Amino acid sequence: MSSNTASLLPRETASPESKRGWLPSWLSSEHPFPWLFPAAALMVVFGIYPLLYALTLSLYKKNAATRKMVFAPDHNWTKILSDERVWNALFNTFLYTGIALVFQLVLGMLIALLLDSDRKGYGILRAMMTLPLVIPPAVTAMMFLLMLNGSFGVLSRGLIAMGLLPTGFSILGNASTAMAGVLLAEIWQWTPFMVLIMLAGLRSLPKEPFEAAAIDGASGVQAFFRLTLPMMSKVIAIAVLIRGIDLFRAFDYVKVMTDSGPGTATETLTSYAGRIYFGNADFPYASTIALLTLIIVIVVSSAFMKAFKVKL
Amino acid sequence: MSFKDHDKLTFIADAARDFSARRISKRDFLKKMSLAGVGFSAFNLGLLGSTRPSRNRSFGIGDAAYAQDADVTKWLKDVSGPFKGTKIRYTSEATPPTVVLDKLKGEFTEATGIEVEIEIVPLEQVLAKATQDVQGQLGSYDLYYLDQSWVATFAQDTVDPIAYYKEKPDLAMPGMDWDDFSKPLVDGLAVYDGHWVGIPFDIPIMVTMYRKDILEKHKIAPPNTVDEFVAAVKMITEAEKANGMYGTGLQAKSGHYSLECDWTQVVWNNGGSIFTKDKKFSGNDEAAVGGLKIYQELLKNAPPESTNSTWDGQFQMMASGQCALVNSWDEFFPGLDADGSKVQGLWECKRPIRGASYRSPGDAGFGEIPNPAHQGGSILGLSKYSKNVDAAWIFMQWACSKDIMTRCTLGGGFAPMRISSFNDPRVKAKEVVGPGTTRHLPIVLETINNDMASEPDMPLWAGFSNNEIPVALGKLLTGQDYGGDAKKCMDDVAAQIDKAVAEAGL
Amino acid sequence: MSSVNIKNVRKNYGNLEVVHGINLEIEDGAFVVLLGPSGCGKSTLLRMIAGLESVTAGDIEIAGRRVNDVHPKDRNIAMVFQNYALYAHMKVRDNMSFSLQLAKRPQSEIDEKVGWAAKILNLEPYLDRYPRELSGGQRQRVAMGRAIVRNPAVFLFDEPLSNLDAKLRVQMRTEIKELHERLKTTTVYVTHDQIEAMTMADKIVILRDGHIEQEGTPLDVYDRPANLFVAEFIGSPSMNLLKGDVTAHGVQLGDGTVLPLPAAHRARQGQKVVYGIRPEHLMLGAGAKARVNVVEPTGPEMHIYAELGGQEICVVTQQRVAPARGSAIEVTPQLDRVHLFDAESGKSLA
Amino acid sequence: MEGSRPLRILRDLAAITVTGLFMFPIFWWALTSIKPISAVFDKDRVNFFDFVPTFINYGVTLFGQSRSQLAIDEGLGMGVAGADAYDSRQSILESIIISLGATTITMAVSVFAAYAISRMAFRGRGHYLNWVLGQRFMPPIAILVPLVTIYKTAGLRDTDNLYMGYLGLMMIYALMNLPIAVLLMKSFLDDVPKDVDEAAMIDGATRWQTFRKVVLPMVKGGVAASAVLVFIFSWTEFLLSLFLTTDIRTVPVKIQTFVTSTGNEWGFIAALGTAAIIPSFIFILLVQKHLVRGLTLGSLKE
Repeated sequence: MSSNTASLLPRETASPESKRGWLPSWLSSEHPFPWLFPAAALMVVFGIYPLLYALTLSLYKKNAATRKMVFAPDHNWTKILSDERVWNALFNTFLYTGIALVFQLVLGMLIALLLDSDRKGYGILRAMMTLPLVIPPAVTAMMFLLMLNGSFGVLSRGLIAMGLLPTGFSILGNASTAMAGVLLAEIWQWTPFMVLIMLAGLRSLPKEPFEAAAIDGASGVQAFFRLTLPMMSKVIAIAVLIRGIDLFRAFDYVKVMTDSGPGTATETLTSYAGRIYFGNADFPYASTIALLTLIIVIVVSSAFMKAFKVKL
Repeated sequence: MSFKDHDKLTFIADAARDFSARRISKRDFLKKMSLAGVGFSAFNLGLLGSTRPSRNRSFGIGDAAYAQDADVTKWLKDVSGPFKGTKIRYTSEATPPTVVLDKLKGEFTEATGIEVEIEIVPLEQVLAKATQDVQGQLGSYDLYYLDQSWVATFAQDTVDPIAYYKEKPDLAMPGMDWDDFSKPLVDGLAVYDGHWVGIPFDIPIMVTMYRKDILEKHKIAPPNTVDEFVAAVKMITEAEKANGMYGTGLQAKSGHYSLECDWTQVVWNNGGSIFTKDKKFSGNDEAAVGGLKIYQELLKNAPPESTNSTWDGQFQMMASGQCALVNSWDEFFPGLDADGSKVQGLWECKRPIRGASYRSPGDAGFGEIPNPAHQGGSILGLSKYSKNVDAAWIFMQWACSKDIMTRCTLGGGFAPMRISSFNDPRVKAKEVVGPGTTRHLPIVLETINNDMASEPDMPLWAGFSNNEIPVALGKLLTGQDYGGDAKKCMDDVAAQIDKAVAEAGL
Repeated sequence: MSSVNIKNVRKNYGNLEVVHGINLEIEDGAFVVLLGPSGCGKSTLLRMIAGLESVTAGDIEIAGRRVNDVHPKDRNIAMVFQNYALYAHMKVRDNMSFSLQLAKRPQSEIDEKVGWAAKILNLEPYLDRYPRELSGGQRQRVAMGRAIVRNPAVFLFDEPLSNLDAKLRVQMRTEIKELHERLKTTTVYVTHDQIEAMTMADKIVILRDGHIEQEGTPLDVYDRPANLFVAEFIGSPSMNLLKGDVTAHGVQLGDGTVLPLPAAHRARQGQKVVYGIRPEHLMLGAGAKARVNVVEPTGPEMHIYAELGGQEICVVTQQRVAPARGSAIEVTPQLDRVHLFDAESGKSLA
Repeated sequence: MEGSRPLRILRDLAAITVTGLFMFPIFWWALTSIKPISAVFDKDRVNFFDFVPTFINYGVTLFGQSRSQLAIDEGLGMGVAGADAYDSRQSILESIIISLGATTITMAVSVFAAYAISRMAFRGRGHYLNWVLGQRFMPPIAILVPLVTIYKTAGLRDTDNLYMGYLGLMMIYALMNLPIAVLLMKSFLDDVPKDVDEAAMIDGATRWQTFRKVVLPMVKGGVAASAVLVFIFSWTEFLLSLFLTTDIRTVPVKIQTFVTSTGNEWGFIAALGTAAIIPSFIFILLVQKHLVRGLTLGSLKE
């Protein structure tokens, strides 16, 4: 009983005996304020303030020649609606997020099931599985850029040798395959993260239902779909949420591997914002696109949390 | 150059070559040099006195060659008094001179007590960081490394070095010899709106490079014109297909400045220009579209990876023997000649291929100069927002001085800015096959003096050349859009650019 | 003086009131058990005494001092939790001396107190172990040791034995009682186990739905339950409760069976009542007829479950009888042991 | 439920194969780092082991040797000669300082916040948690422009003060990692029964003493696991580090230095990239058990 009801201390906890009676009660360690304040301050100063700054920036129009900024609140936001590249980027972002999520989720679950064993050696395999996580994404991107090189890359050459691709075919230099190439790096790097989350979930499942099911004659597959999946649903929902948010903002892979290209075939919202930022130096418009990304992330993930009753 | 001068240089070069090949002794070499009227400072002799024979074989220059000239050191010590302990910064692309300068800067710090931080990042990031700095007038950087395509953009943010040189005689470096900078280079690169935005620092320029052996094998003469080039490329692709070799290799990475460079060159070579004199985009006129069509043709005769390659990929194609004919940056040359290279000594270079005719600069807009040799030069500009203007100014003069520029060239084998560097005996001495070779430099100098082209000088150009143009080209070349129709692609670009130019009120 | 006074205490969670104005006086040195089914508010009440829950209304006084707004650490109490709440990262010794260390007592005193507690609780061999290296009973003792070293004004126990097995529970029960005998510290003990309550308490307080149903000595509440709830809750097997109407001859059940009533009672004729008689107070022999359902031998006694007047009853006897299922027996209540409750209010009519 | 022996062997094989597949890019990268560049860019074949290994890339990036000198000694080398701008030791040091600092700050603020969220009932608890998670919604590129300006004004740029530059980067990493750290720590803290806090408080501890002497030691493993994740995310971050610093160069930014105008220094990229795996991986090995446990993010409990 006591573990469910939040324990609430008396509001005026500054007891007569308290040696620090002179401190306002909200500064005593019994009050949540001092505990929450440092993180809150960090968020306000380094998160919310720059965000408001960016919001202000998005209300200005920059003259590309003179660099003068003029207050024109509707300029960028209307421009965004009529900018075909934004719509293309939005589509690509959802495509990228969706495909990567599905692969990472399914692969992550399968690999977690495979590696979830207490037998000797599996600990080492699990540790090795986490290796991709520690490589900077910008370096991973370079790595795959080289491996996917149609002329010299080991992966491309492998596919060519298997007859799956024509000689010299450039996966990243082709509008129809570039997205797959970028996704490969993304999936390679972050599937292990899913594996970790899934393993954590699997390891905390109670044993009894599975024993009962085995006695009832359920096959491994049935047990997976009837027991494991439903019991893991919360873990999966949180994993999808966290990964989905990150995927939606993914930047490094697209930037380094294809730089949104070929053409705009792999252009996502953040990479488009990056192009406007790096290339055209139109900071207000770049901010606007980045803020649009933020708004979509908020809307989609709130809807997701409602729909799947994700509680943190 | 008079015959006598030319003779003298040949004499010096021959002597140097003999010396580095150990055919003559150091004493004999010095004797010949003094005959030729070349004085060596004690420091410079270091490079000849290397204890390791292999060092001469490989680079012809040892670490001792980096030692500072005594006069320069004295000047540095004299002027830097008030600035001791300050730190100046700039951000730069990892170009050969920058990388070498990053090593040499220690000498400067030792003499002046002024620290120098060179932040090396890829080109577009240099642009973004510099832009951010000038937009907020932050003064984080004391110098700007400016690519030729951004010179106009940053013209309002830098101090005119010529003016400043006169304005501050007490800080003026003796022997700067401003006339030593090649005139076309200064015009095409450093000058905007009648004044110097900065000092020329680096000049990669497009030359035509070819595999001597392959061309000989197929009995093709090195091409002089676009038509010859295209024909040779096609022929080689056909003939060498089985050996995994293509006629050419391109830097056609979508959305990247490298693709834009390739494109401007084909447009110019076909008699087109990017802007007309009434400041309208003309990349979609007949001449320009014709040029683009030639490029589409070339792409068919290049490794497919070309569409995902920047200059890095293009260089690897050349170095690995994947292509035989390239119209691209002279900077690749020393690398091709490096030890361990599969193609060491096999590449030759010549002045860039020419189109039938070129649009006159008067008919093009925004100071654009259509010509056969696209240049990708850069300048060092002195920031107006710097808090250490004078310390930075001392460094900038030093970095662009005759001695340093020459030594930068020696360290990397790329083209120098100064005529005197081209003619420096140490540079001449390296005109042999090997890493850091300078054997292409005579061609480069000729190209600079005769063929140099220049992209439009306009504030919006950095954006167009990094985003709108190469992205649309990428769509076209990789089949994402336009169905292979070059005209359609360029009409699209024209609409975007004309709108942006109008919006900016240019 | 370390009495505990609870005056009209209420507890709300939002709009939900879970404790409805409880008044309770706990004398110095008493062992009071708060007993009731889960959800009756007994734990909440205990936690309010401890200061772990705020008091919505009313006052709590410890040793005459109002402690509503006093931090738990300043109430001079000690508490033993259901799942021990040991500090897993500390050795037994440190678990026990933690409070003294916090109070910055001299090391000699700490050692002395811990040694004393360990001796009392038979924990001396385990002082340098970690809680995870101990059995359940040992952990329980550590939790108690932690409580007693401080010599607090009041001990609070929150169902401390419910995680132990049956045998250990009996043993620990005795130990706690002994401890109390020795220390004479005022103790408030929460449990839902009536045996625990009966065996240990000086005073039992029976709670239901945030109200006190009855308080008194164990035998008091056993022999004189104030109402139906208490009657049913206390005792095992629980009291037989038979619905019927009061007639001149006694209480008439649904099927016409009449059970005799003692001479003195407060019931009116015709009143609907519940007739209560504990199983051990039903005698086998001539009387009301009942039909046997099940017979459970427990060893010392036999539990006979049978049907009387359409209602199930239980008879406990020490006679070794084992009537067959379906056979008839006759039972007679001991008249002086009969309880009578109003069927509507559940109040005792005895 | 391990199944029969052939099934077990099949499973072992599958597990090894899958792990091997995921290891392959790293293996390839490590192999690339000891290949002469001509073996990396071989137009005729994919070169697995047929090359003379060279350690020039490590010599230059990790031991500060001069490439020209090494090239001479080994008879190898291409491209630009003579520079030691590729010495990456300083960057590794800077990366370690920043990642450790960021981890410390992140863990400090998030453990406090998570403790309050886990233990105290206060109004707006849900909102607070949402705000924390919300920090992860923000695309770094959205706050890049403002941050550069704000940092300049606040003196958090390394161009003004090197130490403040370090601090600035640590703070933004702390913000970036706050959501994951708070969620993880909340999950670990929720695992510690509240009774323990209560017992401590009755034992005479204040909230602070309860936290520091009782609860915190009990979630040490959780703190370590969360800290490792935070360290990794800080160690691998690129975009913010690129724009917020000038003199300081973290490893991912340093690797960008190897993208030059005459070609990428693939050997150096591979060498530094390979070497950069090591510190984080050591940490991962140390806390692996807690890591697997911790990533349930409290979601299984209720």
